[in-house]
Amino acid sequence: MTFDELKEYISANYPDDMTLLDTGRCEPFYEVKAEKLVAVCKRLRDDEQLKFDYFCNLGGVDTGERMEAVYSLASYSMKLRLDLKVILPHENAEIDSVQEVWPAANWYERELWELYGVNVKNHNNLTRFLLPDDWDQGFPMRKDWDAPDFIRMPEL
Amino acid sequence: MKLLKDIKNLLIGMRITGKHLGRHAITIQYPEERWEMPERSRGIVVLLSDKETGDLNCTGCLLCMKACPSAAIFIDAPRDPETKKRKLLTFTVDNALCCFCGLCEEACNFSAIKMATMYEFSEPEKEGFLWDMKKLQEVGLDVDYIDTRKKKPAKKVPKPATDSGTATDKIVPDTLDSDAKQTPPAPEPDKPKEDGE
Amino acid sequence: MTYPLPFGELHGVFGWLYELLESTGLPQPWLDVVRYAALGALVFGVISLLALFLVWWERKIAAHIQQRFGPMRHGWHGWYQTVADAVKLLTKEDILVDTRDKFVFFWAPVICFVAAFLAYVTIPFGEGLIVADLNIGILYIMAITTFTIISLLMAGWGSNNKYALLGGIRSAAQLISYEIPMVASILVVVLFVGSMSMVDIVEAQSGWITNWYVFRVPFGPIAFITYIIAATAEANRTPFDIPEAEQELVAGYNIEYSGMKFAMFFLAEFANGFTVSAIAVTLFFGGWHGPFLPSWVWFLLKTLGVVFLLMLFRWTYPRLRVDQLMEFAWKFLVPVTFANLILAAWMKYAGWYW
Amino acid sequence: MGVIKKLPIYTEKLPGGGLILTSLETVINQAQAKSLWYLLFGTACCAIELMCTGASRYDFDRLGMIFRATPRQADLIIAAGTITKKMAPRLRRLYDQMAEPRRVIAMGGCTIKGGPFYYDSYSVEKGIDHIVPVDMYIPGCPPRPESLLEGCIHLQEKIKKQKLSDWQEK
Amino acid sequence: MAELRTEEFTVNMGPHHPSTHGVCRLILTLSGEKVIKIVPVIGYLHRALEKICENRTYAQCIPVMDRFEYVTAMSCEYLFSNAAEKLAEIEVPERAEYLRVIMLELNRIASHLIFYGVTAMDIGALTPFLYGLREREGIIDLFEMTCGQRLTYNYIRIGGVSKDIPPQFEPKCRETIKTIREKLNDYEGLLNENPIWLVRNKGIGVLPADLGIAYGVSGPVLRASGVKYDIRKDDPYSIYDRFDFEIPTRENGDCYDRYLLRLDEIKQSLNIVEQALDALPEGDIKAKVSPNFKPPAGEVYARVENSRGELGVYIQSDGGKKPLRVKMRGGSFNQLQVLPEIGTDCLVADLVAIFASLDIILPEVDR
Amino acid sequence: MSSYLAVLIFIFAGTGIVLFTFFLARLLRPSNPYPAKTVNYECAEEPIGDSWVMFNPRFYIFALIFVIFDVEAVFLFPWAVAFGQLGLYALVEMVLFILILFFGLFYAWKKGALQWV
Repeated sequence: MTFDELKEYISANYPDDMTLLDTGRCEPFYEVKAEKLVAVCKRLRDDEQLKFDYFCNLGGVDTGERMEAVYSLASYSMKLRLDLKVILPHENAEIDSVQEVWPAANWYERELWELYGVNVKNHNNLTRFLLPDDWDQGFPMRKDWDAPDFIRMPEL
Repeated sequence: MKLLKDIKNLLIGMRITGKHLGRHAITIQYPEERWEMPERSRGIVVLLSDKETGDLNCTGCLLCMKACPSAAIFIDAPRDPETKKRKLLTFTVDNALCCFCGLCEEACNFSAIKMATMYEFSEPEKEGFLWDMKKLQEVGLDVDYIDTRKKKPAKKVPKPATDSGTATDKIVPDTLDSDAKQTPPAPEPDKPKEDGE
Repeated sequence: MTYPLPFGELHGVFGWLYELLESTGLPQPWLDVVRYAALGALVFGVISLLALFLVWWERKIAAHIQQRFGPMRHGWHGWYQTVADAVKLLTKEDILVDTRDKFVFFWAPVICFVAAFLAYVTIPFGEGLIVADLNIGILYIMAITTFTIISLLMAGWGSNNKYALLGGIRSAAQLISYEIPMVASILVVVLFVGSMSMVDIVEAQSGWITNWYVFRVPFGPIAFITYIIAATAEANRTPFDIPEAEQELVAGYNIEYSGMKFAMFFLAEFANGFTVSAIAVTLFFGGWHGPFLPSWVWFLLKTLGVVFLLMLFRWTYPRLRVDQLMEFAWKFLVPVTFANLILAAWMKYAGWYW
Repeated sequence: MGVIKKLPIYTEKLPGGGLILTSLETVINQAQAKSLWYLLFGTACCAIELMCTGASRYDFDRLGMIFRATPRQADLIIAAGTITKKMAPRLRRLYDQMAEPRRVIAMGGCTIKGGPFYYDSYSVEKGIDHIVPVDMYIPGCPPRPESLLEGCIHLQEKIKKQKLSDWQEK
Repeated sequence: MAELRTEEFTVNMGPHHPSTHGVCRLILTLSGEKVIKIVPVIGYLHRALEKICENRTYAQCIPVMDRFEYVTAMSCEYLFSNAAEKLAEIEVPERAEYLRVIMLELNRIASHLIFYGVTAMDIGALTPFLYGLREREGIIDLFEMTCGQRLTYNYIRIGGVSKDIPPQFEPKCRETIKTIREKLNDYEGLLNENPIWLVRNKGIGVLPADLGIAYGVSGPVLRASGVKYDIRKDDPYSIYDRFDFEIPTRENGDCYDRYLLRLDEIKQSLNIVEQALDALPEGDIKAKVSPNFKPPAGEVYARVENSRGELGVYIQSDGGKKPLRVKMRGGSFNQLQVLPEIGTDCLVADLVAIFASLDIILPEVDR
Repeated sequence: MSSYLAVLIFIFAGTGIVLFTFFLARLLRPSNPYPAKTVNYECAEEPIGDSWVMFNPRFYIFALIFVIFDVEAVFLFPWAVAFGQLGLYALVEMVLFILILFFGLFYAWKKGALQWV
């Protein structure tokens, strides 16, 4: 299945759930509403034509105005690639956990919570793991984050 | 039968190690023998001097400073208000920050900075890694290089940033003050860096 | 005098000491006490020198197997490297862990070393070069080296460290398990000699090389192989070095020991390695017998040969897992060695051996 | 306890005490310099170069340096690689648990000052000299094995010069 | 005997432990020597690479990417360059692509040689460790000759590579390939059929294919479980579709299979390097990329197959000279996640073997 | 008994030498204990709990089996020494003895006592 076919298939089968973003130059990026995320993911995984059973990556993005969560998916058997994007508010962002769909998402979601402060609902173990245990300086990957001993690269 | 096979395989292992026992070591005995460094090898950063006049090749264009991914280079070269030419005042490289990527060398259009093949610079004091212009020049005196300046006339100097004179002030690394020196461990139960379990 | 010359061929070198002792006119028991104490000091010197040499040698062998040089910068090919190590260990701080069991923690290295040291009482270094020719010689060595188990267990327990405890318990289980096949292999030789005295065992192998027990086909080689396997385990060397498996238990039972206490474990380990090799030479390779050279030189050469074999094992093989190790001992070595023993007895009875 | 600490005071009173002291000093310094057992401690890139230094071509053992897995028996920490804020207390604990005399080599830019992670990193400790006293710094990212060997030889030279009266102060 | 009471106890394995390959901490609950529960604790090497990348220009990001996965730094450089090229739609010259493939595969071999050595050392054999590193030095020499560094190369750039190979590279490279082929016999002789190695590895730490898939495991670990998934074939990048090579797979998914698979991969990589050397065209080595490289706004997720599985990077650009967001993903992250699943109910010694065979390195996990 | 005197004296001499080296080291070594140093080493972390726990009983079973075999060894040594004079009777006797012991070993084996943990 080429990317064009994939796009056609998705627009035919998931018209309400996924919106194609034109940012993707190579692989398609789709926007998914936060409340529909788990359902869509489940469908994508179980879809006989797609079988997105491989959870590659989950990255949070802080653009300054909003939070994004980007899920990169692939399929072991069908050799497909797909990216989903969930757009969240900048403050008090909340997202559903997809670890029941892919257990691999567990640590990625912990990281999302820890570094960006996006609350992951229904997560079984939302504890610190990358930062020191006594970390109390907020969510360091946010663009507006600062701390006394944080030295920014000088603008040259 | 499996037993015999196992014994055979164990003996094969001993044969291999025994075979190596007779071979000559491949060790380079460092202080006496040295690995011949490849020409491209990236060691410490040095400033190159003109082969004839002995002056520094650097024109203070700040390109290397901008290219450095870890901001290890600090140059103070304010523009002369009359001639509009830059005058190199300080050129400092913090070898503790340098990540030996070679980007400064590539950015330089004047054969002025080079990563020489030298690598033996251990110091008992942390302050020793902040090398000023004099030291950099001194170390770079013997470094051989291909002078590419003659082909590239000086007009190819890219337009320097207008605010470079002021922006440079804040990149002086600020951890080199005296409190960096560590006091010996006191025989008391102080664990300042302890993290709560 | 009535007692045998304790220095054999070396009497010319050390004999004057005895004459000096006797000239003091002490009564006989006291003379013995002083004599054995002096011998003890001498044996300690020999052990220390041997251990220093063996450590250096092992490092060189390991290095050359791995195509490097090993210690090179301290003297000719780093010969005084291990001396420097020893002096350094002497000046290292001795850390006493708060939660340790004081008594056990202190005495473990002492017992470990003394057990290794005592075994040297009956090792025949050469013709007449034996401290005391006990009539139960080999049984005595087996009994004495068992003390090592206690000391390792004490070290593991006394440190109050989980890794050390695991190491201690592993070593206890391993050493006792391999004790049995070792004894059964030794019994084959004892059976043929009809005596447990080390000197008798060596004397029984005098003459031509075929008198060595390792060549008493069919059971001699089997006994030797099972012995060397068990001995490797007894000396805690790879592939049986699980008590101090670096990758699993960090350093095993000696994890909390530093300075001189650690040095004692280290010394005892190499002393034990030498002991098991010396026993192998005594039992299977004709002890000090050999042409041209003095007897003690032959003994040393042969022993170092066996030590070299142990080193080659160490630097070639991976490590077994602890349960596989136990299974190997109980389910393979014990039956094999006992079957070999019965076979040997039958052969001896029937006279069918070469 | 350290009777040796008071040894200079005693020996001064003895005839020829100075000679004894200096010869003892020489022996101890030589032994300590030539037998630096390093702790197997590597966190990042430099650890790979540390491994290479131990391997056949560069051969750490040549200098009499072998690795020990437990800090109790090590004389030297080669802090190979970035020390993060989460790791810093652990490094301190390892250092604390070493038997004196103990020494630290800071290998690579990260341990000297943060190296490439000095700017913009919220989790890197900017120099391990804030955590433990450092005896030798080796620049490089990562330093070549030769640099490390040179640093170790430099440290050995430094140890050979130490005075008995203060060597355990560290 | 089960009715006798046994107390379980908890022990820290790491962050300073010889066999955790860096600074991973496993909190183990043991009963005797049996592992009841594993809790991995990571973050001891979290260096905020992603944050640093956000504040560097694209060219400056590449040295930072080197430190992401230093054992196969070339892959990281390639990955980032590839992603940036995808963003800006840059065409890479033919020769540069060939050089990249040569470097990537050589680096894969170097990484697998480290695996070979370190795994052998974890199971107690010290000599193979030095043999593995000895052959690795040959590859490192090639890298040093080409780009001047031993570990953090900064060689592959956006639009090509930084320097052409020196003339003596090709003969030296062929010689190295020949040496490694020869020495592979030694490696196999030392361990492959060694009965101790077999009992330590066979049937230990079996990772079923479905469990691996659920946890997003990739690379050699997954292929040893029988899933034939290799990004070089299944989502081809660079010019891998031009080479003739096989994706080795194994069925059992135990430690031994993972070990064998990596040796097989070394052989395949040697073939690829040879083919690339034979077909190396003349020409440019770098496309024209301005020093102030500014890709148009957009986002991309690029991935390559490195020696530990899928190495991915997500870049979001807002059109400026610095990326808005760089998110890295390493194969070890998922493989460490699956460790508690396959590592429980074995002995401590097995856990060490499993950890080694998963070939986890911590910078990939912590970043 | 003079030779056994050697063993006794060696015990004292060995202990004495070790204690003497400890004493020598005490003179030479520095000593600077402080709480952070004397805490147990557990991979650079604070130790979790005490290590003196109820250990798995399996470890002790090995010791029990060992005792049986060690007692056997005690019988075997005199038997081996005297075997030359005793002849077939001793051989059969000892084969029976070993078989009985091995029966016990096989029982333990089947019972699973030789399983490590």
